[in-house]
Amino acid sequence: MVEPPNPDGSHPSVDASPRFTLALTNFTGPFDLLLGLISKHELDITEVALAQVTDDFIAYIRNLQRSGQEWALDEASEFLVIAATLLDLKAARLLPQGQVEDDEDIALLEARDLLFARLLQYRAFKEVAAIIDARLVEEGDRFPRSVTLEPQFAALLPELIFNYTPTQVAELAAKALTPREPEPTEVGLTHLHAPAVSVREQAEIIATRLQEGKPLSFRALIVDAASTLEVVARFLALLEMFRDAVIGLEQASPLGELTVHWSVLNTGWTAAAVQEEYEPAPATGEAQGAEAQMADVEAIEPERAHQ
Amino acid sequence: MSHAADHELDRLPGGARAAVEAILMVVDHPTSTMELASTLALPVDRVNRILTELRDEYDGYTGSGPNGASKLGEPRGFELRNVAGGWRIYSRADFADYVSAFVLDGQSARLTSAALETLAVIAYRQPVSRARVSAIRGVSVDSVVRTLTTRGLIEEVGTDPVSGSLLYGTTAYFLERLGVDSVGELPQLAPHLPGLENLHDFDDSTY
Amino acid sequence: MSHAADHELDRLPGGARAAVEAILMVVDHPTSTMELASTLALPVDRVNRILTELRDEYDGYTGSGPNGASKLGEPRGFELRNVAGGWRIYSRADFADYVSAFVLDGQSARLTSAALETLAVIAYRQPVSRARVSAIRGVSVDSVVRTLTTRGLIEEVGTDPVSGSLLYGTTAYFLERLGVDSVGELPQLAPHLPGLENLHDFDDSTY
Repeated sequence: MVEPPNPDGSHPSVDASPRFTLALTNFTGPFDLLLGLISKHELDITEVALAQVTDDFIAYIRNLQRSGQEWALDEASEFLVIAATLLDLKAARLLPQGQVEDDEDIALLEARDLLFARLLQYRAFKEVAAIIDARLVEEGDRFPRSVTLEPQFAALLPELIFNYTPTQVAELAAKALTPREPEPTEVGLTHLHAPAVSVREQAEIIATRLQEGKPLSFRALIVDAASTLEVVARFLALLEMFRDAVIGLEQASPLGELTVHWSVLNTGWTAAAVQEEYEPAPATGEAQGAEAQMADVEAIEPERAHQ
Repeated sequence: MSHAADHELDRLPGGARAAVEAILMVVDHPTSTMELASTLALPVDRVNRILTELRDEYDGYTGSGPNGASKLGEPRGFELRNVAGGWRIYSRADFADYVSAFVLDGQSARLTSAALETLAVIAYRQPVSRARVSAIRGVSVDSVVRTLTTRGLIEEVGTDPVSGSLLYGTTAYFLERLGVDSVGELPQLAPHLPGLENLHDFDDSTY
Repeated sequence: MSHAADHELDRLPGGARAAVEAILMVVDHPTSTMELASTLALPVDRVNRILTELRDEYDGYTGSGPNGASKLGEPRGFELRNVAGGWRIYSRADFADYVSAFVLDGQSARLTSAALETLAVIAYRQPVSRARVSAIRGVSVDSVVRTLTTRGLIEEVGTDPVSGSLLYGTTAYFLERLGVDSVGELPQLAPHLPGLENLHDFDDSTY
C-alpha cells in the first residue's frame, strides 16, 4: 500500500542510474546529496561512508561552481560547511591513529557527531516525506463530493450585508495585487550555529586579560571561547589591536606558539576603536533557528552511544 | 482519452453501476446519459438502464424485476433526478428542514475580509482561476470562492484552455450590489501600482 | 433552534439514517458527528452508529451481525470516510480514471521532493518557524513554504513569543488530502530515527 523507502533510506525517486553522474538539479540540499552519495556507494551511514563520499561531494560542488549556476548563498554555504567537515573527517582517517587528547580532535568528534545527528534526522524526515507522498497520491484518486448548494437552500441564507463602494473594491484589489514586501531573505546563518558574536566585545575580553600585565599565548586567550565563531572573532580582534599597536605579538618559530602582550605605550585605547563590520548580526529569527536546531540535534544526540 | 472497454469496468468492484455512481456523486452539473456513456465506453442504453435502476433503488424500489420496480427497501437520503437534460444527485426533499437547519447554522450575513479581498481580485482579474487568485493572495482560496459562488457574487465563466481549470468572473448581481452597470465602470487601479506588470510571474502551472 | 424530536425523524421515509445521508449530500468539508447530531437532535452515539453503518454499507458490508460486519453486497461507487475531524462522501478510488474526466479542477500537481520534505518537517514539528525547518533540511525553505501555503496545505498558526518569527502548522485540508483524522495518525517518526526506540528518556509524544 504505502511504498516503503529504500533500505538505505534514499527516496525511491532519487536517480537510480548505476554510475554517479553529477546531475545538478537532483538534490534538494547538502544532506540530500550526502545521502544520495552514500546510497550510491551502497554504504551505511558511518564515519567510513562519510570519508569515502567526500571526494564525490567536493566534485559535485566544483561542478556546480563551474556550471556557473546562480546559487543561493545559503545553500552554497551549507554545502561548504558540510564539505569542510567531510574533509576534516577524511583527513583524520588518513593520519595515524593517535590518542584523542587535543582540543582539535574533540572538536572534530563533535563536528562528526553533529553531522551524523543532522544527517540521520534529515533521513528520517525524508522517509516520512516519501510515505506522505505515497498517501497523497493514493488519496488523490478519491474525489470529495463538493457541489454547489441547491438553490432552495442557498435562498435561505441570511440576506448579505454588502454595502461597499466601487472605490473600496478597487482599494482592496490594489492592496492584494501589490506584490508583497519580499519576505526577509533568510541568509541561512542557522547552519553556522551562530549566535551573533561581536568582535568589539571579544577585543574587550582580550584587553582586560592582557592589561593584567602577563603575556598570554593565543591558545590561552581562546581557551574559554564558546564557539569557533568566537575564536575567529578574537583572532580578528587581535589583528585590529596589533594594527593599532595596542598589542605585540611574538612567535619563536613558524607555526609555533603565538604569544600576545599588552603594549605599554598604548594607554588611551578603548575597544570602541574596533570595527564591527565583520559580522552583520543575524536576525533574531535566525538566531532562534540556530537554537531550535541545536535542540533538534539534542533530541537525537544519544545516537552517539551507538557509533 | 482512451477508456477501458466495458468488460474492464465489470472487473472493478461494483462494476458499471458503481462507476456511474462514482461520477454522479461528485459532479456539480447535471450530466447527460451521452456524456456518461462516452466516458465509460458503455452503450447509451445500458447507461440509461443503470440510471433508471439507481433512481429507483435510491427511492426505495429495486429495479430488478423484468416488469419494472417493486417496492422493497427504504429510500436513501439522496435522490437521483433527471433535470435540465442531465442527471444529478440531490438531497431528498423530505429532509429539507434538516438540511436547511444545517446549512444555516453559523452562516453570516457578512463576507469575511478574506472573501472580500478575493472578490476584489476576481473583479479586476476576471476571468481568473482559483490557482491564480491563490497565488496572488498567498493562501488557498477554495473555500472563499465557494462562499462567493453560493452568494451569487461570482460564477464560473469558462475553463482555461491550457490548464483546464475553471475560470471565475463576477456576476450581474455583484455589479448591481455595487451600484455600477459594468465591470468597466470600476475605478482604474493606480496605473503605477508598483510591480503590477510582473503579475504574469504568477505562473498557474507551478501551483 | 428547536429540532424535531427523533421520533419525528423516524416517521420520515428512511428515518434518521436517510436524514444523515441527506445532510452529507450538501456538506463541502468533513462534518463532525457533533454537528450532525445537533442539527438532527439525535444522540451523538446514535449518529456515530449510523455513520459507521453507512460507511460499511457503502463498502459492501452489512453492519447487522453481532460480531461486526460481514461481507454481503457489492460496494457502491462512493464511500463515506472519517477524515480531518469529520465525515465526508468521496468517489471510490477504483473509478478515479473515469471520475477525473468530470472534475474540472482536478487534484493539483504532485509536490516536489523539496516541498514534501518541508511539509513533513512542518507536520511533525508544528508549530514551527521557517528557520527551524531550514535548519533541519539544510537549505532555505522560504519559497517552498510559500507554495505550500498557497496550496492550502500549511498555514500561519502564530508567532514565536521569543523571536517573533511566524510559526507554521498543517491545515485540515492537509489531513483530508492525506486521508487521516488527525496529526496523531501520521506514521510515527521514531522508527525512522535508528537506535532511539530503546531510550527511556526519549519523549515519543513530541513526534
